[in-house]
Amino acid sequence: MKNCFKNGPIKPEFIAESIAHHQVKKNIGAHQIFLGQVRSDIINDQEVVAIDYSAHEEMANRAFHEIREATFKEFDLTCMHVYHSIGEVKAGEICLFVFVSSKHRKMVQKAIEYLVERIKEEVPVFGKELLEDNTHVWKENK
Amino acid sequence: MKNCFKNGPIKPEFIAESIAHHQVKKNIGAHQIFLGQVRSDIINDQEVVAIDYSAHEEMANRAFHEIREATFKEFDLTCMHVYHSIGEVKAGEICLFVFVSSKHRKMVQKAIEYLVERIKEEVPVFGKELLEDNTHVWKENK
Amino acid sequence: MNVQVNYFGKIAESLNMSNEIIPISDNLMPLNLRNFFEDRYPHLKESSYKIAVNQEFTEEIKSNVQISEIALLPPFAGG
Amino acid sequence: MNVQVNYFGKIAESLNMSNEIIPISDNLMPLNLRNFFEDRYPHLKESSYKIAVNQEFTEEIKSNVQISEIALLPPFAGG
Repeated sequence: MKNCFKNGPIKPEFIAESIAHHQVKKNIGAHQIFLGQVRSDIINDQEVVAIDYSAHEEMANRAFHEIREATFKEFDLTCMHVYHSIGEVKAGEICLFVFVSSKHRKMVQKAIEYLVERIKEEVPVFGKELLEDNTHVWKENK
Repeated sequence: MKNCFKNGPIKPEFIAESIAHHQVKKNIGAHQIFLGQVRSDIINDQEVVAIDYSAHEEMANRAFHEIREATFKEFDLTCMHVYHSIGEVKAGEICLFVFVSSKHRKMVQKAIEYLVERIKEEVPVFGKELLEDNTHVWKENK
Repeated sequence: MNVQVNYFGKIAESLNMSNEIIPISDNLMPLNLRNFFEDRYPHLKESSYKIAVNQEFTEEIKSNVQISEIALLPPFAGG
Repeated sequence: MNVQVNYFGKIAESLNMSNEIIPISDNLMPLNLRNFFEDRYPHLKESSYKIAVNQEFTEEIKSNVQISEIALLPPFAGG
């Protein structure tokens, strides 16, 4: 099973490398990338300074795998990559990187919506929002 | 009027810098990026090796500007960036970079579809597909 | 049998542990797991969580099942 | 008046030039531009293109309009 977790934030340079790797695939016409970034929401009058991510990593990687397989079946894609942070990610940093490629644009747009929706719903990742006064709250996807 | 054209291909490093610039904007929760990549289609039994882009640049920049304004009005976005190549872009290289950011993911997904659709339809950019036998054909968006 | 139970996120925090071994006797089967854990830790009644046995979501275990792990998973927050 | 006309892409290629100055006399107004260009260059009848006057799409010019540019734009291929 592929490990979709990266320790800490996902760096812009890593995203650039991922894009560059696809320039040899000359049947690709369209890429779509979704990035989740940690927001400094105000909770109980305190600013979120970071999210500390944890996960049932084995189950999460299985879920990522199943979602990827289902997406490949549903949409005509050339490539698909998913990375999620584990550990601390500061406000403004990137915690989710979803990347799909296809011959045509319509495919990638539908695929990324489907993928991101299922990731948020089905992957056992937990987020502890660290506040500026050193308290915390647990994040919940709606 | 902002100039949305870049000479030659759009480099992955440029995309990374663009992403990095948004890490100070801590009210952003979601980015969506669309990349158009030159495909080596087979035309008249010949492979496309590059597209040579030209444009009515002033009209095109005006169109980009109008599309950007309309998108900001329609969707609740924090940031929006559009870059298109002018000149030669080889198969596998990137010719269009569309980048939108918002608090929440639903907004960026709808916005990018709207933006890319309008760009393909309304911006006077012309593409000469250069074939491996040194002939060419003119590309047309459908 | 002795079962490895793993707790995550807010649930682990509220229990002040991330895992434990719980003996579950065969004559309890079929066992409603939510009732079982909420009897053991009544404050879990106030919590929202999913239960997975051997990495599959379920609320119940039947007899004669080999259990390598039970996991209590609070609401997901990925992305 | 003398009008700057710009040709692009496939249209420029077929005409073998990317621009020219065309005198358009006032007594032609209102002028259907598509007919005007296809009379001048009959092979344009086979081509698909849009016409822009002063960067606005139109098929016609009326009298008393100051024209800084007419552009013939073949099908778009952006992205």
